[in-house]
Amino acid sequence: MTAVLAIQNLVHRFPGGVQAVNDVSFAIAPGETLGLVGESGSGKSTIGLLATRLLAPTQGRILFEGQDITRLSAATLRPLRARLQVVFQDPWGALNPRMTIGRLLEEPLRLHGGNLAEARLLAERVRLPLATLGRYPHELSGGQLQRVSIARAIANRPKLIVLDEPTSSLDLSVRAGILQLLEELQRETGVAMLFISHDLETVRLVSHRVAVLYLGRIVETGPAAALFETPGHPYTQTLLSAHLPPDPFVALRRHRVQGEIPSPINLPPGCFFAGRCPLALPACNAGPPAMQPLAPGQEAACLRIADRTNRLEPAEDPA
Amino acid sequence: MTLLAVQDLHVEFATRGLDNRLRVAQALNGVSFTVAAGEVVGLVGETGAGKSLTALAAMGLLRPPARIPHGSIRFEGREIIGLSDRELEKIRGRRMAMIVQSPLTSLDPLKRIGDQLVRMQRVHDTAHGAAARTKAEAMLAAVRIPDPARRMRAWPHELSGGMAQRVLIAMALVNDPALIIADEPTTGLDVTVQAQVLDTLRDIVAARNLGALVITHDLGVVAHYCQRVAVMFAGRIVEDGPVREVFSRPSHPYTRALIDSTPGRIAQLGWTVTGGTPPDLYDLPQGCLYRDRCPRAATACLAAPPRIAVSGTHGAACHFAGEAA
Amino acid sequence: MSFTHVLGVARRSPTFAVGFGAILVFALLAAFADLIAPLPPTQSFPYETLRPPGSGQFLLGSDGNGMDVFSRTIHGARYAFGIALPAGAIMAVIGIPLGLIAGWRGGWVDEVLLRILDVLRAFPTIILALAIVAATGQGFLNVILVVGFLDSPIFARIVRAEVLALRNATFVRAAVAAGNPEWRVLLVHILPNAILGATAQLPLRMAWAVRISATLAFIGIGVQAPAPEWGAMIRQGAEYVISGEWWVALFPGLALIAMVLGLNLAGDGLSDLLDPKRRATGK
Amino acid sequence: MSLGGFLWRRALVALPVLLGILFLTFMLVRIGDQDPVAMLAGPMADAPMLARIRAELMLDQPLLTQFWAYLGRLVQGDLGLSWQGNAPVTQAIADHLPATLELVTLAVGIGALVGVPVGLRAAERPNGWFDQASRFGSLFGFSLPTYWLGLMAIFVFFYLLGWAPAPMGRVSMMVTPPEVLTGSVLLDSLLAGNGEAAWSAAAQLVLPVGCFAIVATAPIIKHTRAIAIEVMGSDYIRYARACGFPRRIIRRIALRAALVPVITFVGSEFTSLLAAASLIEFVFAWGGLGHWGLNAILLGDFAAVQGYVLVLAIASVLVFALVDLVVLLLEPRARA
Repeated sequence: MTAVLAIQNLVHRFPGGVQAVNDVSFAIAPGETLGLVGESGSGKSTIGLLATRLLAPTQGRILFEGQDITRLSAATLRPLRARLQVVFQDPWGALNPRMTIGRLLEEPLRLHGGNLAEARLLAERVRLPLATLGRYPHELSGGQLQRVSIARAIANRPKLIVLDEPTSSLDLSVRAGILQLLEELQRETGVAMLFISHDLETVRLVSHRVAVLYLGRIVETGPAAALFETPGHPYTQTLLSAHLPPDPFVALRRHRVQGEIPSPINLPPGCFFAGRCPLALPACNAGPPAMQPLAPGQEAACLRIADRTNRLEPAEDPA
Repeated sequence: MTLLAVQDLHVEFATRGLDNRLRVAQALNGVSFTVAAGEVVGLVGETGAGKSLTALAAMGLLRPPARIPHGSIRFEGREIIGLSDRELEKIRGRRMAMIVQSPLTSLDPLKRIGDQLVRMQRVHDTAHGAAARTKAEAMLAAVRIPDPARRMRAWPHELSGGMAQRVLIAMALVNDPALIIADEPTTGLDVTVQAQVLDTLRDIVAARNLGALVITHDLGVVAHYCQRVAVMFAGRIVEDGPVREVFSRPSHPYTRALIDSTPGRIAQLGWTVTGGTPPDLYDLPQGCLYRDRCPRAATACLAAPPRIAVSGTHGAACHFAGEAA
Repeated sequence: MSFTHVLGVARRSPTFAVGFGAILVFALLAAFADLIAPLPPTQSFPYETLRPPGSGQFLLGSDGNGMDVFSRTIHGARYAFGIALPAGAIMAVIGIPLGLIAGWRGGWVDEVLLRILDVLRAFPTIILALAIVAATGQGFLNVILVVGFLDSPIFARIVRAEVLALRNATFVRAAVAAGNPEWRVLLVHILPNAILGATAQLPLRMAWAVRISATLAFIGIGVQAPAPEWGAMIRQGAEYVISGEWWVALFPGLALIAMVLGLNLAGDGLSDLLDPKRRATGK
Repeated sequence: MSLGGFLWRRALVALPVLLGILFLTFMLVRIGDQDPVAMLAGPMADAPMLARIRAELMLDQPLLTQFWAYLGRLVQGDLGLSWQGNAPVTQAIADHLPATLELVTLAVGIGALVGVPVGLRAAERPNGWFDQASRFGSLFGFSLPTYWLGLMAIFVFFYLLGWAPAPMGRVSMMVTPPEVLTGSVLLDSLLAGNGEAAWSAAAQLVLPVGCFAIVATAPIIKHTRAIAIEVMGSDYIRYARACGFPRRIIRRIALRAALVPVITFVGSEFTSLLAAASLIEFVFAWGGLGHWGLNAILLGDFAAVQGYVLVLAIASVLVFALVDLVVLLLEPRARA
């Protein structure tokens, strides 16, 4: 079966020399959710924009349902957009403040020849009170607004939805409702999802597979369970160990990796993490490390994996 | 020793709409808690629950149209409400210091880091000249800023977010305060940096026997860095107690919902929580404010619930708090 | 919109209320000038020149030609609106599309606009207006066109700034992602949101237009003397100031100030009313 | 960035703008219906004489050729001949510029000295009574036509009260003017120790400077207020409050932060007042550059108009460069 979305050797440079995306490849199968995890500057949002061709990449290829959309014009892309959808992080900013909710829901139907009457069904599908249809965005809560965005995204039965931090600006209890809705929609329609987030727990909950980004490069991919249980790349290990589980009875196991993410200008030739990595070898600075298999479906870009010396020693939680 | 004691604090905002009608938002509706020396208390809740407002009130930083119709805030035994600006200025930054959420924009952009730390001491008359510089540099070292001598001469715009947050911690500590109020201290930071900054803060608070009030929406921060927690909902504290007790035996349905909304719990228990909108602060209902969303709501909830003790140090404002969950 | 709303607006922005009121008064004066003015504005009483205010039929005195200053001042409002409305329309008609395209597309349109603005910044508009009107002829229509065209790039810059701010707004991105064609993104999503901030600037630009056309007339280019234009009337009155006949220049000046101030107050108040930050704090 | 590099880059940016302005003016004065040849030659001239003058002025050549020739002479410092008094334009500019600079510098100086503190004070309590009053005052000042204000001042202070001297020129005709050094009569008289002339020059300055300063103050108040309100609402001011800094220190922090944008604005104010000076000079028969330029425009004095506009443009370029230089010194972020 062809992948819904295939990204091949994608590179994106912003004017001014910031290399946001650095030779990234991945594919998403129908009905699958791929989680894309990274901290600031990892290029995860840029990948979201590139995947939906809201941005044109510097190099590489983007295939949507087998069709190369890397260089398609805006006009040629437009009919495809019915099936290639996106939901953004900021629900307050993602909806035109001068349109009513009803009109906002009708818009995707209008654009792709749908039946405008379906707007009500959409509202019901995302559990939006029908009374909100006549209101304006500023009259709704963040959770409701995000439901509107999701309803707009599913209006034309998409094959892929890119979700760029869809729950990051929502409160915890509201967040759960949105995640639940997304899971239901995927179960019902088999839509594939690219779930972009910095929140490890959420990604773990919703994703089938996960890719970890560091400074625009994928350092590790694998099935969600395996990647979270036995992370291979020292950066993934660091990231997971820095996470604070919301449970005081789970002991923290800290890897004391120092420093912060360097600026994505003038990146070194080798492994980007080598500068902070306690396990770095001289060879790490030679060139970009190749992906090494760890377990079925799991691989990481670290030289230390070859002889299985990639485990960071955990420092016990001092408290 | 109790440093900060907030008792039945109310805060309201009076505003006028385009229709010229006066509307009053009841933002805090009877908040009570204490912070003692040597303990880190977490104040947790969702947007609009009144966490930051509580911190501002404690610092004496509320400005019109916010006003305090009722309540008491005692710091080191002294009533804060009603103090003149001049008296408050002697407390703020000196005995009670704040760490804010946006470190990069909070530092004076036109002054070097070292000079800002020195100014902080000079204004509060704790140290001057060379002594202040020495102390400033020592503080930068204490918050684990590498090469503090060089950082003294850095401009704020040259710092990363994590570095700037450490500088803010140094600013807060440089006058040896008794209480630290940290308002979402790591919200803007990356996961790996957040952990480093929180570790630093906790170590210093412990080493100096300070009291700390940490305001956060992140249950992970509460779980691992606080000893006690107060959960806020719609301007009230609905549950408070030692962190481990509250997490193991949440006694207010809202606390339970919060904990059950974390992805880890969802993975274990499935989808148990449906979110809802918080009550309208302009038109608060009588009785329990969580009633509309509560799975256990009953007629009793039409009356405002008192704080019911679950254990000696743990209590919840729910009529059913005493019963087994 | 009810009476309480009107009161609310007035309370929130007294500046807007006062300014709007002043404009309204002038609009009425302009509309019913023939009814309100006791005498035709250009009727000359050769034996009754330079009469002080209150003498006979001249409520505010008469000028050097024996014309009624009061009637002429009232009729001046027609010239003020005669410049403000068409010049404002020209600014909007040229400035809005220009600003939209420059802000959205960038490219050469934006480059040209920016260079024009550079030139305007280094080349004071008043001198430019003077030079152009002096060179191209002095009719009122010409003044309107020159003022309108000269200010269009400035209005376009205001629209452009709003569009630039919106261009990367999430909802615009979402509109593209939803499959909106470009024209629809611009007209349905950007324009309605960009226009609001620009609207508040329109009265300010109109105030500028009224001022500059009066200045031109004062200098002696543009509207010429017997016409009841405030600037031209001040010019007439200028020579009498040192001989003590103050009223010829005073009253048209006051009218000019009131009109320009009204527009400025309205614009200033409007930008306050439309400022989302102020709205959010409810102050 | 080095100072030299900075100035070099400024010049590179300014050059096309200056060229554009020159070209625009050049075309503008030539599309008019005024015929300079007839004006120069006088009513007695016959056809061959007119033709000769036309050829001399290159007016029979295509416009672009004329412009090119003009640029060629410009590079050598020759701005052509003004036919108001048949003097070289460069000489006329040198004669008239100091009077205008004196007026504008004093007006902007007073405007800044009054406007900045008022704007800062207004921003301290937005919508308080002082803010409302100063806001109305500044909008009022915005709406005042300078020339009318000048006329009314003349009526009140010269005609009615007799306090001010006759509004004719920069020094009373009854006193011997000092030798020209700086071009400012006041400074020159003081330098020459000529008390009488200095007193007269100062008296002549009061009304035009006063009127001009009112007009200059208004926008400075408005912008300072807006800048200061933004600064006062900034995170670092809020943080300074949380640090327990007293008002005096918070005010100092805010002042420093507001300084850069305020200076930038005052700079732009200077350049626009340089042009607006022509009106006030007109009313007070000041005889400065503005007055001279205005006459040049009215008379269709090609070379003079071009020279006038060039001076204004160069002044604005210089002022903006100066402002940027000051910003560079004050603002650590700009130095990065």
